[in-house]
Amino acid sequence: MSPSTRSRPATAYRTCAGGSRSVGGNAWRVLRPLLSRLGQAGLVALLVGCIGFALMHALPGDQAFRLAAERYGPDIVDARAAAAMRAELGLDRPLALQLLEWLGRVVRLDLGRSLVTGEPVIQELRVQLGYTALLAGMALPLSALIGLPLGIAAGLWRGRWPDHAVLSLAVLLRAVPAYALGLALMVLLSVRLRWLPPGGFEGWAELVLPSLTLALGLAAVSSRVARESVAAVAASPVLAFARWKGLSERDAVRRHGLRNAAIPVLAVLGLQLIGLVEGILIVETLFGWPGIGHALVHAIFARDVPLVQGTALIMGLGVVLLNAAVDLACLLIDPRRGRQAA
Amino acid sequence: MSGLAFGRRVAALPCARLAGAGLLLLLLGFGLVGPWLIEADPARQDLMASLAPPGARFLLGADHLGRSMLARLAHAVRLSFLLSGLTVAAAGLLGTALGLLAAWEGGWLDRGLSLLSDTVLALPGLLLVLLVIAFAPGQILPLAGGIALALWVEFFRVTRAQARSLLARPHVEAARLLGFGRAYILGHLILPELAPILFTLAGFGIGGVILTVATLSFISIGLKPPTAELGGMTSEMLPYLAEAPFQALLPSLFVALAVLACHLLAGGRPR
Amino acid sequence: MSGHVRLRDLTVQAADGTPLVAGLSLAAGPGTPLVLLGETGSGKSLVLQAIMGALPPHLRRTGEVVLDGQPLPEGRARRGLWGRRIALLPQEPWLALDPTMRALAQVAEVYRLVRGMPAPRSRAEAEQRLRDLGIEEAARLYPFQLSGGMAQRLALAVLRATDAPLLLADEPTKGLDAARRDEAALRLRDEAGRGRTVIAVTHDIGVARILGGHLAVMLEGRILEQGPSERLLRDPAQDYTRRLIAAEPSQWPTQWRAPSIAPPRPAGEAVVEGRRLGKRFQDRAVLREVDIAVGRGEVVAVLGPSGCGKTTLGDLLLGLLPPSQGEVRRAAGLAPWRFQKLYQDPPSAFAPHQSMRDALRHLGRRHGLAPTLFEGLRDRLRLPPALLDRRPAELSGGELQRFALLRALALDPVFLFADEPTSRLDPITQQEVALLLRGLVSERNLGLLLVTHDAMLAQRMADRVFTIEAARLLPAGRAG
Amino acid sequence: ATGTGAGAVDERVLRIVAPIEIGGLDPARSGFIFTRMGVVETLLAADAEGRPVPALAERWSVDAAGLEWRFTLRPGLRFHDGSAVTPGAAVASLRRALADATALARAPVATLDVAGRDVVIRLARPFSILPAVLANYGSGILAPASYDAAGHVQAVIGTGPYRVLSITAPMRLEVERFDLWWGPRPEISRAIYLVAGQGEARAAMAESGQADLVFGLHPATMARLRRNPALEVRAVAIPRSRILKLNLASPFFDSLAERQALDLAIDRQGIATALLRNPSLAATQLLPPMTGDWHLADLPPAERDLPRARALLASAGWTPGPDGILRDRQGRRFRVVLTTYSTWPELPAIATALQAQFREIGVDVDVSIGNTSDIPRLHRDVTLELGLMSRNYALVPDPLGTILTDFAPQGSDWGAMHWTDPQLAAALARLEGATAPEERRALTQRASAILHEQRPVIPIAWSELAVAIGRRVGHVAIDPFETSYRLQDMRWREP
Ligand SMILES: Nc1ncnc2c1ncn2[C@@H]1O[C@H](COP(=O)(O)OP(=O)(O)OP(=O)(O)O)[C@@H](O)[C@H]1O
Ligand SMILES: Nc1ncnc2c1ncn2[C@@H]1O[C@H](COP(=O)(O)OP(=O)(O)OP(=O)(O)O)[C@@H](O)[C@H]1O
Ligand SMILES: [Mg+2]
Ligand SMILES: [Mg+2]
Repeated sequence: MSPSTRSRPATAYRTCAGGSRSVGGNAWRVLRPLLSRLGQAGLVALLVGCIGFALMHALPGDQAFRLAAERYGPDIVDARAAAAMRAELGLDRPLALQLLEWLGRVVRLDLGRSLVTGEPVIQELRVQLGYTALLAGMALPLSALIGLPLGIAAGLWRGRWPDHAVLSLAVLLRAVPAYALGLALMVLLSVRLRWLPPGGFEGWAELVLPSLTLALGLAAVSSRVARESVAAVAASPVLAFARWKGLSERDAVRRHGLRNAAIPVLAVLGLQLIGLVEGILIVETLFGWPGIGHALVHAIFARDVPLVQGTALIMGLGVVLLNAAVDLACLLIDPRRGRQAA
Repeated sequence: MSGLAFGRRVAALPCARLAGAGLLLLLLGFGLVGPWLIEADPARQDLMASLAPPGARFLLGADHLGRSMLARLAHAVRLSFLLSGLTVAAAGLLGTALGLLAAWEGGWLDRGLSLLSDTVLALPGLLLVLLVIAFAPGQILPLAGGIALALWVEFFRVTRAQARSLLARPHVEAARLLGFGRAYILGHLILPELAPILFTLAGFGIGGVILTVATLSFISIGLKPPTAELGGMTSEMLPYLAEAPFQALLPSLFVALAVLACHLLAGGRPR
Repeated sequence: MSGHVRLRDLTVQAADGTPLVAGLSLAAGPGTPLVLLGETGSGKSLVLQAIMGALPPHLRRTGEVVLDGQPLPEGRARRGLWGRRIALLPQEPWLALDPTMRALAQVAEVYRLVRGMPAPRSRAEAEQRLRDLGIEEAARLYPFQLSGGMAQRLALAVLRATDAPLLLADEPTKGLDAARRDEAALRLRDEAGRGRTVIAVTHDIGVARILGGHLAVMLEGRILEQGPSERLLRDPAQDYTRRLIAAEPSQWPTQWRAPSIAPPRPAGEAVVEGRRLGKRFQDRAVLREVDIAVGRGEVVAVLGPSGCGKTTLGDLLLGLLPPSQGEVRRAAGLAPWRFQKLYQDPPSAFAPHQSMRDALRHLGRRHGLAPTLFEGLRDRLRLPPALLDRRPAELSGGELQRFALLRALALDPVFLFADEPTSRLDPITQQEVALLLRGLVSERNLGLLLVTHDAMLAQRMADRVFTIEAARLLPAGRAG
Repeated sequence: ATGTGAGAVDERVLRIVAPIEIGGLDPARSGFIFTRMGVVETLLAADAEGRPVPALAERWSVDAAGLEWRFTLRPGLRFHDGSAVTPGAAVASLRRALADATALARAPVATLDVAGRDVVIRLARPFSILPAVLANYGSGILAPASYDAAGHVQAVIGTGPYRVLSITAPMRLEVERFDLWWGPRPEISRAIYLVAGQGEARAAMAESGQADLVFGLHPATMARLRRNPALEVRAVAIPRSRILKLNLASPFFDSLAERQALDLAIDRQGIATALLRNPSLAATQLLPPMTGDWHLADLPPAERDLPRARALLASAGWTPGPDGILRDRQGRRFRVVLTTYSTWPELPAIATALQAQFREIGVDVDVSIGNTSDIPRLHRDVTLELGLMSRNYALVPDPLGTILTDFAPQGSDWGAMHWTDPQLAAALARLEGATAPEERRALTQRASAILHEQRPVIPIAWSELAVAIGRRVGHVAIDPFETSYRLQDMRWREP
């Protein structure tokens, strides 16, 4: 009996014989946190937008110069171009006024226009976030497909060669920066084997390399987390009892191991998804993918405040909703959660 | 995250931990003693010896500017460990402390801190790093500070979630009844339970910070030249991967060793 | 495939070489259940785990386990027998049940995956098993929604679902009230009657009686005596066995004090008092309008079926739960730590990574207590010093319960809420602990709130006895 | 020879990969992409030597005073939306260019008018390089329908041989042949411009055969690509130089001796060999040989000479301190900040090399890698000490356009700082109006000589544009002025 599992919360077996929860209660159990999350999402998004604004203005360097450099390119930018930018965009107006303006527009669901390209921020985000979502949406399942089976294998055969092999692989993948990994894949799969195009975004084939690059980095972490939690569950009395029942190792793991192991994995994966942004930046730059990570870096460098604010706002919403989704998933897997939350 | 109650690992072979500790010591030794032993100046260039292969003059070869890789690596290991150690320590302490506070106090403080952490998560990490770096561009402390500012959230969230379920456990209730105070409960009952997962996070963190610096150098926000630092070297040497794969991969190898060492060390826990 | 099992010279040693089970030889066959009775910590659970081949990895086993004439294979090979030829009911079912799976599915999967029945039939069979044990309403519940007794029965249902000829059951009736306990024991006897071999560990002489068959009494890792149950219980050869039987609550000397038809209030000054207490969880009222007071130097017992709110009442009085209505008052001028609790589930009340020595040392330091105080209490509770360096997972349930008591008593409590304090103890220890508690009540003028399933125990120990019925606290006499 | 029979649709798509992103639709901003891809045209274009040639305007003339310029549009020109190209539309586009930060905005334009089929530009003073300025992408002509009510460019409707199929800024532009174009029908029917910011990624795209043309190869990958039989690698000299900008008002660089000492401390051969992989790129002077008259033919190569450098510094009052760093008489250390940026990936490496080389003569350099705009900003704030930059001298395909601004008497963001030379000012002023080739040549050489002697900026290395060309495509001509990829002239090769 592992010390970890011996003591469950005192509430663990406290229900009266008749104390079953109604179905309506179940729906509420799911709905209520969702609703409060929604409110929280709005708050975080606004806060992030405002902080983004403040940070952008706190950064040293002249906004007009930065904008001009991004807009006109390095060969043209000069004090004249900067002065023109300043006048055109009204960058001299009081900051409070600029922020208030932004807030006023946000209420009307208008995120303003990019100071660099002049396109509406919403439109830029729609394209770029869309591409990034595509990338992340492909990378995550891919990483789960790679990382989880490896982690599970390592956890089940802990201390033996699959464990060591997976650890080495994970460490290797975690020690190489995303761009080096991407390049290696590019050289191997595109240049040597000619299986996949190395860049661009014409079709699904182009999606494979960048998402694989991302996925491998993610899989490194998720395989470790999966390994730890599978190892813990494998040693828990729950799995022991499942074996004693006569379930085959496969059935025991499938029916009792995975779900229990999934709870911490999910929680960590949710966190990881958020941290994905950094990897996305690199991968997008490397593979010429027109996504938000890349655009955001440019926007920050160029002091394109509305674009940064808009991105931060959308990402704020995204983070909270993502947290909510992870919570919901945990809730569905782990029935104890609903009771604790209530 | 009561499921993470399972998250405490089963015992691994103690020899793995020994190996991890040994490896870490070796690396630290290289970083601490290396710069003294190796007389070569890590900034000294010989453009005619650009990318010289390993040999008598350059034991580990030369980089694109004809600088000794050995000398640079020794300095880089020291600096990178300092940087990532500093960053992870700062982020870990702050995140853990705030996580414990939020879990203990609950209520408004908890909600406020959670809101803050969500906000930081949602803010582009780069923005924070840039902001702090702006105070002293190219220097190590602000860089560490900037990364820590984004990194603490991870520790906070894990600590808070874990501590919350731990605090709800009967043995904590029992400890309170027995008259133990907050310091004892957090220090003796909660932290030891959290330690393995925090160490795992820190292990990832050490490597992660170096990678972050590499990423930052990739977009030209790094330590100023000619500083030798593993992350910066990794991205600096990238264009020469095909020509001089050995020198180009060396910094990554050191990062890999560091990450491996941390994992081996954090991975096993004595029973 | 008949399930004849024989142990020859079974020995289990701790990592440091301490023998935990020493040279045990036993045999059991179909039809006659084998019951292991004995002191807590005498190695009963370890014997079952050894037969199963499921000892903790750092314990060493020697000796032979023979099933149907063939030595049981070692290690992985034994996997194939689990659920098919041997099945084990673990001592802590609520830790063993999958927290993320509904009760019915946990039983049905045995039929489906082990016995290969189609899904609808598996479900039907599983429902039948739950009905057999009177927990059909729990089919759709998750383990955390079950009370201790229900979890116990669910695990029992799983055990019965396997068609293994050899059933090992570790305290199958713990946490059940008298009627349920007898019923569960009867079911187990029926299994033996159907030609299975049943080996059961119990502390309850009553259960041993119902199971009948063969009885082995264990003490300190050895078999003290064994023989047909009926004979052994009627006419034990060993003094220890005799004492064990005599220590059953029903056999206790009639009274230490005459139980009155409970007056609502204590005779003396109340140390804790709840007035018009009510407690609701979500939309359900668990307690309503409860008036209770525990005086110095008296024992108040609360009885009631599992899940009726006994633990909740105690927690309210201790301030561990906020009341929904009413108020709790404590006698003035007392340090908060002089109000103590003994937990129903002792393993959960200790920090899993702390050895007992550390736990006690820290407590002593916190309150400036002398080590001799602990030593005295340890002797009184018969806890050998060797146990001090173990962590909770390495102690038997009874040993832990006594450490919990030691810890509480060291703080010189004025009020103690003892939640099923004796359900994990063998009768002798049970009696000793009861006597000790009773003694302390008068010696230190302690107020004791005793929660139990065991009406007999309550009758023997308490000054006033109450039951909880329909969320109200009623004097036991009137509750009938 | 066309790859397919008449009438059959050619499915082949030409892929061009380059590092520069598409910043938006406005020709003043990302116009270079649209002119390079043959979407947007200008009134005049430039040939391989940078001389003006007809484009939308079939001919042009200037009055004797050099003030009134007339450009006659070709007949029957069509925009991509089918509408006719009128002089009015051209003037409207030029007016917008005039109002934005374009090259045209720097020309002394007084009025812009329409006269029949002509566009008439009146100048305030003679400006001989107006045709070159009009060939700059910022002066591209867009259809009136390109603009929305607020004046934002909402679609790029040009006149060129290719029209836009789709744009996914900042990474991709797809064009297809425009059948109503005035020139001969191009063979390539579709082309894609794809951005890959990372040099190694671009190389991989060339090697994998995904790209037909890859621009901006990293020097380190060129040797490898050259060995690849499926690729042709061409390096074309371009009018771009990596230079050090000095604040001549600062005590460190106010004397010529100091500037010469720095110059002598630079190991240009080493930099060009190790970092640029082409020793001939070591700069002997500001402008490279391909700029014609701007290049001084018989200058000796710049040799590194540390003893002389030290001697010069000593003569300027700098003596080495105990730490090897120079100090002047007031005891001030010779420590300067070198500001550069990473838009060109070689700049930080060159800066690091310079840092080590200057250290050898006792100059302590602190390298600060920032944004492109830092140099003009620090110039304005007068806090710049040293700036390492890459300067394009042919944005307007005549270097004079850039030299005029960079070395104007009051100094300039990308040129001299706190430096004026009356002789240079006079030469440049005369060049602005001069039209006779002999006179222009003499003045140009004179200006270059002054820049070389006075070193208001120190040249480090010239540049080349390295292109990898895939097997499928032929008739590729690389324009050193980068005004156009000349897609319309390319041909598919028979497989
Ligand atoms: N934290 C809680 N949240 C919701 N319901 C609870 C909680 N704690 C207890 N309950 C409910 O209160 C009822 C009484 O629980 P309690 O633990 O007091 O029962 P008990 O009488 O001690 O039962 P047992 O004999 O099984 O220990 C249970 O039916 C349970 O459903
Ligand atoms: N994992 C372990 N490591 C070391 N000692 C152990 C371990 N598990 C049990 N023990 C010790 O072995 C002895 C026998 O334990 P066991 O659990 O078999 O007792 P038991 O007879 O079942 O007692 P109870 O009736 O209290 O459950 C106890 O003294 C206990 O402390
Ligand atoms: Mg036991
Ligand atoms: Mg209870």
